[in-house]
Amino acid sequence: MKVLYFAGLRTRIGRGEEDVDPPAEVHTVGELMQWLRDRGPGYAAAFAPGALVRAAVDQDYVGMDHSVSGAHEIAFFPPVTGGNG
Amino acid sequence: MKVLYFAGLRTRIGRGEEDVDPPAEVHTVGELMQWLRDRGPGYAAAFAPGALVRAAVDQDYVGMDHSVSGAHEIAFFPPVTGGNG
Amino acid sequence: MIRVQRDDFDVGAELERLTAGRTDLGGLVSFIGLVRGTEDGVRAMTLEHYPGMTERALTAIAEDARSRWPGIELTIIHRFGRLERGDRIVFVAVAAAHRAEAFAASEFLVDWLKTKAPFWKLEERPEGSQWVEAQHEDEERASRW
Amino acid sequence: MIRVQRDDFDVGAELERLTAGRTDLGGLVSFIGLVRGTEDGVRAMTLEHYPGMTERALTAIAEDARSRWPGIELTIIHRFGRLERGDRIVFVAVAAAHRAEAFAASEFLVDWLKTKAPFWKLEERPEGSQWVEAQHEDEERASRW
Repeated sequence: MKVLYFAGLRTRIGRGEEDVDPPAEVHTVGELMQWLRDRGPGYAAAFAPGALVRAAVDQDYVGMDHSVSGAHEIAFFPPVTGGNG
Repeated sequence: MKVLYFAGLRTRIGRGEEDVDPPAEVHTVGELMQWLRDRGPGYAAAFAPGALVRAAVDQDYVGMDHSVSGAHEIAFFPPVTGGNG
Repeated sequence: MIRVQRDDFDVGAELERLTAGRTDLGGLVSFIGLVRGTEDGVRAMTLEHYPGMTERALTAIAEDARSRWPGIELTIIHRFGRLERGDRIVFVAVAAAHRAEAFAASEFLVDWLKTKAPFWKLEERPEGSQWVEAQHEDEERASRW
Repeated sequence: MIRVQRDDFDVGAELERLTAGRTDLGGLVSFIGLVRGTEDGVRAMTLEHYPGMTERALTAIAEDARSRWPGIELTIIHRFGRLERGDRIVFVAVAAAHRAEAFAASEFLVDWLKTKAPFWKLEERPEGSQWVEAQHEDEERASRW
């Protein structure tokens, strides 16, 4: 399962992309996030309780209860700050 | 007193500008318009009752009860249709 | 900047000019009005205006916009004379610190131009030239402000 | 047309392209977002994005706009990479038969870009680089639609 990190999450975790193999009880995006949180201090900071984290599964925005089953890529990032003005 | 006509009013009256010398009882823009109406068929058509006529005194929009006393130029024209889209 | 002119204008250059020397502007909104071809065969028109009053009226509305949205930069260019289908008629651009002001001020100016700038359109139709009548809808949009 | 690119763009040429071949368009509204200099010394920023998802998301919102305002033409260009104060970041242009649609559709797209396009700003500040946090106000503006 490919996981991508952007912006502040990428900075904290120290990488933009990795392949992970979560256990079978990880069914949702929220459960994946909780499981990732235990991989190290950078992850713990990126996914700290209260951190504003958004997710996309296969390049579509999803909620935390969305399934990760069969997903090609799952991305985590802060609320977007594009555009301008 | 200089009077200007624009757009459809100019077309109907057949001129864009003229000097007129209305009698002393013409005090307002509306009275001037009524007086002009009798100058010929083109004027009568331009200032027909119910025609949408707007006016400006010395290049400021005014209502029909505005005074013409001391005015340098008085303009009559239809509602504007500038801009686009 | 206010201009009333017969000639066309360079939109890119006008937009560059609008923000030149300012670094506090984050949003730039522009409106271009074009001669629209209609189903009943209008291919060109002539825009008549009231020289002198036009510049005076445009300057007044620019000042009104600057007092409603302080700190904005704005440009209004309105053409007159004969224009063909697809030609630019009018250009309104507003630069502001934030986009909401830039959108609001440019809509305000465009609505105002439609109802208050002393211009009149004479359309060239297959059956002859015809003066365009004002749209009630435009008065309604302008009365929002 | 949707483009996500590192390079700057030619606003005049993009606007010409938008209306080329159409004679039924009367109003053309464009928005340009610029890197705004702030009082606390930001002189440059780097825009990160999510390649692939960005194009996908922009294409989806363009289709949404076309279904809400049928017949419009639109262009969205969003830059990424390092940008300095005064540089163009984003360009949105909508051409429509009437100005009200062009204004509404362009505001819709700009509001949407601020809250949904997967871009993130890293500002260069005197004390070091810092990720910009999202503004609650932008979410509110986008929820209008």
